[in-house]
Amino acid sequence: MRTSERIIEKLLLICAGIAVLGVALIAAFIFAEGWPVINKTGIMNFLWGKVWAPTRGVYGIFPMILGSIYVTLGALIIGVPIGIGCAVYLAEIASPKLSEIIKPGIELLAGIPSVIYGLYGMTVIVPMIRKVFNNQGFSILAGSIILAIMILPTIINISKDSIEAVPEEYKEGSLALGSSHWQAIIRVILPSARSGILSAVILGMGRAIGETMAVIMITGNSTFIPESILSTARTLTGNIGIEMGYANGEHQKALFATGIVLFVFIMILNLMANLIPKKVGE
Amino acid sequence: GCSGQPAQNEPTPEQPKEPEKQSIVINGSTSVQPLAEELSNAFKSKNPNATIDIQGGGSGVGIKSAEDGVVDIGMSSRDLKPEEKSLKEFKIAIDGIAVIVHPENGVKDLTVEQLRKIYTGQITNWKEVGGKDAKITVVTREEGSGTRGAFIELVKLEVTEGDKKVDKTLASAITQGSTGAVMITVAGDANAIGFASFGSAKDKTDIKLINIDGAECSEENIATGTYKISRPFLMLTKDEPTGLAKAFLDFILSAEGQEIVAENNYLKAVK
Amino acid sequence: MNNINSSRNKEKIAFALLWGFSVMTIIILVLILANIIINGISHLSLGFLLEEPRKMGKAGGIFSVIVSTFYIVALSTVFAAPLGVGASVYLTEYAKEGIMLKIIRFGTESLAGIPSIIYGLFGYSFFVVYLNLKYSILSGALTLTLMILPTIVRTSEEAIKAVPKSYREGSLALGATKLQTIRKIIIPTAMPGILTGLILGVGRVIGESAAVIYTAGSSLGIPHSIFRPGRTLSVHLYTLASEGLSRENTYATAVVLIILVFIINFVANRLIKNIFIAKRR
Amino acid sequence: MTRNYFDNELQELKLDLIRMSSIVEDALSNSINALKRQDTDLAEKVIESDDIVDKMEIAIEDKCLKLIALQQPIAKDLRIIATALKIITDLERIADHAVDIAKITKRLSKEKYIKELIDIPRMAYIVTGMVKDSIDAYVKQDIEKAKEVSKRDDEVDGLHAQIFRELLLLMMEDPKKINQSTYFLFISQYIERIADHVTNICEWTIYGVTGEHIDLNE
Amino acid sequence: MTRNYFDNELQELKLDLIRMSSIVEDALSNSINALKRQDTDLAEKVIESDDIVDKMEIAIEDKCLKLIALQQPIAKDLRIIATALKIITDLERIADHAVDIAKITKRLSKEKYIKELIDIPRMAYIVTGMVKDSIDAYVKQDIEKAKEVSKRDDEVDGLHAQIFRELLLLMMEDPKKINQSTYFLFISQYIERIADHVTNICEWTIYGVTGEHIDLNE
Amino acid sequence: MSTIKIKVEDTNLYYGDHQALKDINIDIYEKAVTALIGPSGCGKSTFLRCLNRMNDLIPNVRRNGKIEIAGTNVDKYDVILLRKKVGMVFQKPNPFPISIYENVAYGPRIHGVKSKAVLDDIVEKSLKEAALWDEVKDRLKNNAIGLSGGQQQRLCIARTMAVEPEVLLMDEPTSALDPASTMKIEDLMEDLKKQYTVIIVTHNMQQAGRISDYTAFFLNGEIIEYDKTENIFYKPIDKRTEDYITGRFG
Amino acid sequence: MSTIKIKVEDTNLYYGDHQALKDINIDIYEKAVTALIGPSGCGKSTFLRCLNRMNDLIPNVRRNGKIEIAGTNVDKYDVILLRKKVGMVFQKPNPFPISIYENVAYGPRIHGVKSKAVLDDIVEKSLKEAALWDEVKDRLKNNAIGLSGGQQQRLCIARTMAVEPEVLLMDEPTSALDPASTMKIEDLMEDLKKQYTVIIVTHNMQQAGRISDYTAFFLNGEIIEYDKTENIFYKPIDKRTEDYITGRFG
Ligand SMILES: Nc1ncnc2c1ncn2[C@@H]1O[C@H](COP(=O)(O)OP(=O)(O)OP(=O)(O)O)[C@@H](O)[C@H]1O
Ligand SMILES: Nc1ncnc2c1ncn2[C@@H]1O[C@H](COP(=O)(O)OP(=O)(O)OP(=O)(O)O)[C@@H](O)[C@H]1O
Ligand SMILES: [Mg+2]
Ligand SMILES: [Mg+2]
Ligand SMILES: O=P([O-])([O-])[O-]
Repeated sequence: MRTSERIIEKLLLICAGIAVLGVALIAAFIFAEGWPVINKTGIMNFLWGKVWAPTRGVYGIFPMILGSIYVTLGALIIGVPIGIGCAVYLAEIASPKLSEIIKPGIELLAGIPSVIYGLYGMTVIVPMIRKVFNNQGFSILAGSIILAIMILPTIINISKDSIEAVPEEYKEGSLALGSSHWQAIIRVILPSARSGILSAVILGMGRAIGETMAVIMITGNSTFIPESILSTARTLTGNIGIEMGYANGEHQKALFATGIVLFVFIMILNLMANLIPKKVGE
Repeated sequence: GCSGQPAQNEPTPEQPKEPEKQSIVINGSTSVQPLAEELSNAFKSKNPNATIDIQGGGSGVGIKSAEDGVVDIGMSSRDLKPEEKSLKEFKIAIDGIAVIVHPENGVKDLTVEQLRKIYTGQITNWKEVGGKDAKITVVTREEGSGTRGAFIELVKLEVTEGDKKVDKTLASAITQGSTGAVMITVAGDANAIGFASFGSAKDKTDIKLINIDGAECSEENIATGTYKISRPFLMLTKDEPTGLAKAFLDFILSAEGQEIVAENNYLKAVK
Repeated sequence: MNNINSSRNKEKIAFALLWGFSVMTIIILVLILANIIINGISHLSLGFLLEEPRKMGKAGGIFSVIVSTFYIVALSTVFAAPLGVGASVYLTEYAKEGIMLKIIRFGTESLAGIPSIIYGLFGYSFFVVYLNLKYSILSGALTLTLMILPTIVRTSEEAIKAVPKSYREGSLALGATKLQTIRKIIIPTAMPGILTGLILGVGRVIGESAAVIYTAGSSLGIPHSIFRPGRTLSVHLYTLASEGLSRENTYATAVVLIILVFIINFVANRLIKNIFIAKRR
Repeated sequence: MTRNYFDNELQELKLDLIRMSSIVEDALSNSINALKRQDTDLAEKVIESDDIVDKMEIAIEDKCLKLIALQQPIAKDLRIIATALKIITDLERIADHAVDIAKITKRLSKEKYIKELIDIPRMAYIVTGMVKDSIDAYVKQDIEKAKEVSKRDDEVDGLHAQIFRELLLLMMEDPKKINQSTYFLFISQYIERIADHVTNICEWTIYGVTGEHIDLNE
Repeated sequence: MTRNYFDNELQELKLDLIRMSSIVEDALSNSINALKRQDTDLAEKVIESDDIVDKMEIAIEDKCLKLIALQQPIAKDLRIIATALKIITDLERIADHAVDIAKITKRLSKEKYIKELIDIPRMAYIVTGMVKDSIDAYVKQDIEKAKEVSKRDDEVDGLHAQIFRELLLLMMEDPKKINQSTYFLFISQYIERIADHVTNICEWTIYGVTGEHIDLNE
Repeated sequence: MSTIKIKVEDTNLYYGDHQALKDINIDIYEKAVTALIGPSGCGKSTFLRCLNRMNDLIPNVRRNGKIEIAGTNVDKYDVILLRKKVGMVFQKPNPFPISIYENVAYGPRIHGVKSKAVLDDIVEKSLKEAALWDEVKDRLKNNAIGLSGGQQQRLCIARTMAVEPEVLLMDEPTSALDPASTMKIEDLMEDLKKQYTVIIVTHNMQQAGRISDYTAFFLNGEIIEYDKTENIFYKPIDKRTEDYITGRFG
Repeated sequence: MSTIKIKVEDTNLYYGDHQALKDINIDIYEKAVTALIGPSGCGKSTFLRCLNRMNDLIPNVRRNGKIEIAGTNVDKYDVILLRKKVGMVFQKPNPFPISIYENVAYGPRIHGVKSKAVLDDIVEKSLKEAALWDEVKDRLKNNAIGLSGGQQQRLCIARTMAVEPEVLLMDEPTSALDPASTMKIEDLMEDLKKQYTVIIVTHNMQQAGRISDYTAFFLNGEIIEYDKTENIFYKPIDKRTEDYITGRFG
């Protein structure tokens, strides 16, 4: 190989390396900043501690962990069936024309900045819940609804792609054996698209857990262990987002420590997504 | 206040290299920030060459940054603690902390004691304080906020337990990241109670200001101390201000500057 | 034939349900857009776009915010595009299967999954504090560069991978060098896909607030250099919304954001279509 | 290619050849027997059987060509079929010669033979065996046997020469015997020709197996 | 399929057949001329040319089979090749008969002929024309011509019968003429057989074009 | 071999404005292999898909004329029943990405067979019919995707057998396979025709020659010639048929 | 036809531990078509890719022995020069998604031809050689993807011609094409061999028979038999060759 080609290859390697470097740096800085607080508090106290009072040095993020889990689960429970249903409808049932109309809509849904979802949640969803349940409105439910909407495009698009990636032959094969279309969907198409749908759900979950601004605007951010889906709650991201502006010193480090937990959460999800087999079959 | 940026250190933009400093950076309390913006706009219209960057950060940040000298001026929305007293402090305004409820809320008066009980969860229903039978929605600011700091101090939500001061605020209280968010929350919830900078809250029609211990929340009562929950807005410098910083501070404290303070519903610090 | 009838009935019910879900999704979209646009469109004017904000954005327009947004978008694209495309070329064309490739791939995939707030934390502690770039357009752009890198790498990688192996072999078999092949065949063929990736990246930059607010700051002035802080549209919208400063300006800003997203989607779609048109012709 | 099917077809083809050759053999020995016994009925039968042989030739030929058209055989498969195509031509000629003999038989049926027929039947007997064995060699793809069979042609040629001389003498002795003698002369020549056809069959068989043309006459 | 190539090969094959047939025609007319003129050299030439014909037969056969193996023709393409395969067998037989005639010529070269040869050359002349025309019909795939050619066989048969009777008479008249007469008898029969082969060629030609077997003898 | 299983009369088919089948008339015989040949786009697949009404899936398809299978008009059948009766094997082997067993059991299951024992029997019988049993009997639980192309195609045939069809449609079933697998499938077809009516589309002239009893030559949506295969391949009547099969076409 | 263009001696090739070519010895003749046949995986493509060193692209490939093209060892060539000299056409037509003109001009351009006039000439000449000129001369600016499969393959041949190779390697060049296009390519090959040394891999026995002058039969990485095509197809010597070509294999 010629020298110029070699040099360029090395340059390209550096480009590629930056991604790794990025992750390493992110991990390093978040850990460097946050670890001392966890260390000082004790990892168990930090994770299971039920009181968050940073101004007097009490850092327990259990409520936020629960908050994240509740809000995310809620979003999945609402978003996954709708998302997958919509994906199935678009990929299998809708006429190409209809599909062609709906598709950009879903892309738009994906492109809308999270702040706008937050705005909408704050001005529409929260008051609605307040009215219906006669409570404060800010709640896990509100967060879940908005997050469900936010992860819909992720779930719809990836599921739809993986359903569409199921070879047409499977469907024809099933129909040719005398199955109904719905039988073909349930028994052949969805199982074949299973791994894609699963990664759609996991990616949606990642998006839900990671969302910050919209959540801050609608869940109420209280630092207690939520009692029901109508309770207010603070998520891990919310905890960082809402206090980062005012924190300093150890308080700020405690927020980085929250970041560590979030980071680990996300990494576990990433690993899970990676473990899902990519191809139909094996 | 604006949600603003994290505190610590000196997020100071690079200084132009001219000898006469035409640019200063201010950060700190987000409650003071809107007022500071107004003042700086007025100042800049008179001194077109001047650049003033105003960042949020919170009172704590303002105090620390000023101490570290990484900003030209720090802002605080609460009194300095004794250990912070080394700073040059300029009281530019006085702000009440208005306790706010939904306009339809029947309750008009609360005592500091009732307020304390509400915020610690001892009183949970409006009927206990003379209102209708409804659960109280408590709204507070986040930990670290100067407004919250002043409020818990004034309402005595802070109790000393052993050698520590413990903030007894209800953990289930809705926590909002800014004055505006608190107001929006209260405006939207008939059963909510919250607190916010008087200057920001005064003109709002979708919230109602509560009398504390019988005193109406007004400039007058705040000025006289009849209304008990108030705090100063401070501008802080490490050393004697010079150059543009001095010019700006002078402008603020001038009659013209103080007029702007008043226009913005804060009490003039300099009569 | 009971069997057939019952499966027919099940089918009908199921399809109705799925139809309902799809309609619901679209209704949601329409509701959100309608809510934002109805509330905001009347306050949108040329003046709003060209005036500087006053009173913390309570009054005035969003000119400085648009300028800051433009800076951040331009800068992060300028950083991320060569990096991302370069990385994807390396990954697809040079990297050999092995631990190295696995690590890099894990790196990009992880980057893609990390929530923006973590980028915010990192950007703050690394660019703002550690590299002492302070709150600045530059800090924000660098942080966002990292954040959109995986999007660009992935889409470019897909686009490059979609270039049939046969093109490479065809070119090499004619005696072209690897670099010639990449430059003359692979990149041009993958270009629409790469551009789509870039545009999606731009979309993310425009929509992002959590990562920007802690790195580029929220100063409302027009940034006169990339070393000065600035406030992007998203951050501005977040501030306006959560402060409840001005309902009108909040919604008007939201409409501007949505229109931007609209345009970006449109352009990306056109590019995607072009890929197919080129293939079909 | 559906080998099973094709292999079956090849087998079938060989059976057809055996069937055809056995009819030809019968025709040949019947023609000689008819000649010996002056049995016109038998001679008639031989003449009639020619029709069957002709039909069989066409049928086998069709089968071969259709096999080629449909199965597109190559290498040995093709050679086996090509060989069959050639062999049936020879078999058909042999049958024709049997008919020729039968026709002469009918013509001479009313006459008393000028001599007892000994050498001609002997020659015919040898040749009939050759026909059978040559087909056997083909079916078994047995080169050695094919070579052995073709060697017997020498004996036939010898007998033919002897008969020729004898008959010439007879004719010269007694002009009355000329008519019959010429016929016997023809018959002897027919049988000799049949042996030549058998040699051809043997050559084809060897060609089918090896792909080499060899001349077994030398 | 590379039609151009294949079509060229088919053309080539036809040319080969024409070449072979012209050699065969020459052999045939030479053999008769040699007979007439008692020209042993010419007869020798005819005998030698058989070798060429045999080789040509094998060569064409090989070409046909290789064409089948390599090009895998079907339908008419295949029939044309199959027909060629059959026709060369007939041509080769015709050449053999020419050799037979030449051999007799050599044997009789020292004798004075018992009669002037008129009918035999006439018959041979007709048959030579038939050979040429039959191949022409094949090459042109001309069914009508093939049918016409095969009709001339009747004339040949008639001549043969006439010659047969004449010679029998001759022999009976004079036993010394027996020897020569038998030979002339054989020659006449050979020529008659050649005409039969020509009829076969015509039948094949028709088969090649139509795919139908017809019997032109009836 | 002479019972007529499928009777197609005066059938025309249009994709929108484009007429893909023109006045098709053909009788297809029971227990025989009928090959459909013709240049690309001549309508072979379209014709095949008329027989089990797979064309119903395509919008804007119009068909007229009469198609009878076993004496009943296809349009009179419930389409699910029709497709059960008229099995189809596709060009690319398309086993479902589930176990071998489940692939074969799929059809019976959707048609309501629940009993494990019955299913076991069907699976074994079908796999045997498709000459695959011996190769897979020890790994019925393995995913079908793991099979080789040829095995997959035989699995698809077995899957079709499992619903006990009477007619078997095959659209270029070996075009995606290597020669050895092709041979196996062709051998299998010899057996299948003992029980089923088999219709196969093929581009491979040799294949049509080797395996079919009847051959129909399609051109531009018309049937140009339909006859016993040997006749088509040795003595076609129509010049176009001859040109096509000898490669002189186009 | 009897000049030796390519001489391969004692060549072995390993993919890691797997030996894909075993002791290959073969002389390939100039201006003739040599066909490589053999079952899947026997090493045909591997052998072909040795000749223009496309195997260099694959990691862990080891090769020994000597391969000479036009008298020079391939390892002594600059690989770029070698590939210029030894053109390759692939199984699936792979025109670049640029204009027809640019496709053909690509090779000359990368080898430094800049003049528009020269390029025009090369393009025209190459397209003519590939028997495509008449079909495309009016739409040289159109994207090559718009051509039919057969045209695309001829374009690829033209593209290869444009760099003036001496040897043309074709790895199953018609397996992705319909019969009519295949015919065109086969006809073209008749012409090409007048100028070039052509080596073609094919799975299609008939094709090998039809178009090649020499045939090499590969099995498990070895050359079992190499001879004139007519001999291989009519009188193969090795039983395995015969079994393979008659379909008795495996
Ligand atoms: N879904 C469709 N919509 C419109 N036209 C179609 C459709 N399917 C096929 N056609 C057209 O109908 C004609 C017949 O197509 P069909 O698929 O039956 O051909 P085929 O003979 O099977 O060809 P091939 O050998 O390429 O598979 C073609 O002209 C084709 O373009
Ligand atoms: N890149 C590779 N790495 C490892 N093994 C390989 C590689 N390429 C081919 N092989 C192996 O080398 C052997 C020969 O492969 P090759 O592709 O040359 O076969 P082929 O004869 O061209 O087969 P086909 O007809 O399927 O194209 C096979 O066993 C194959 O699995
Ligand atoms: Mg088709
Ligand atoms: Mg290969
Ligand atoms: O922003 P604060 O004034 O609450 O510190």
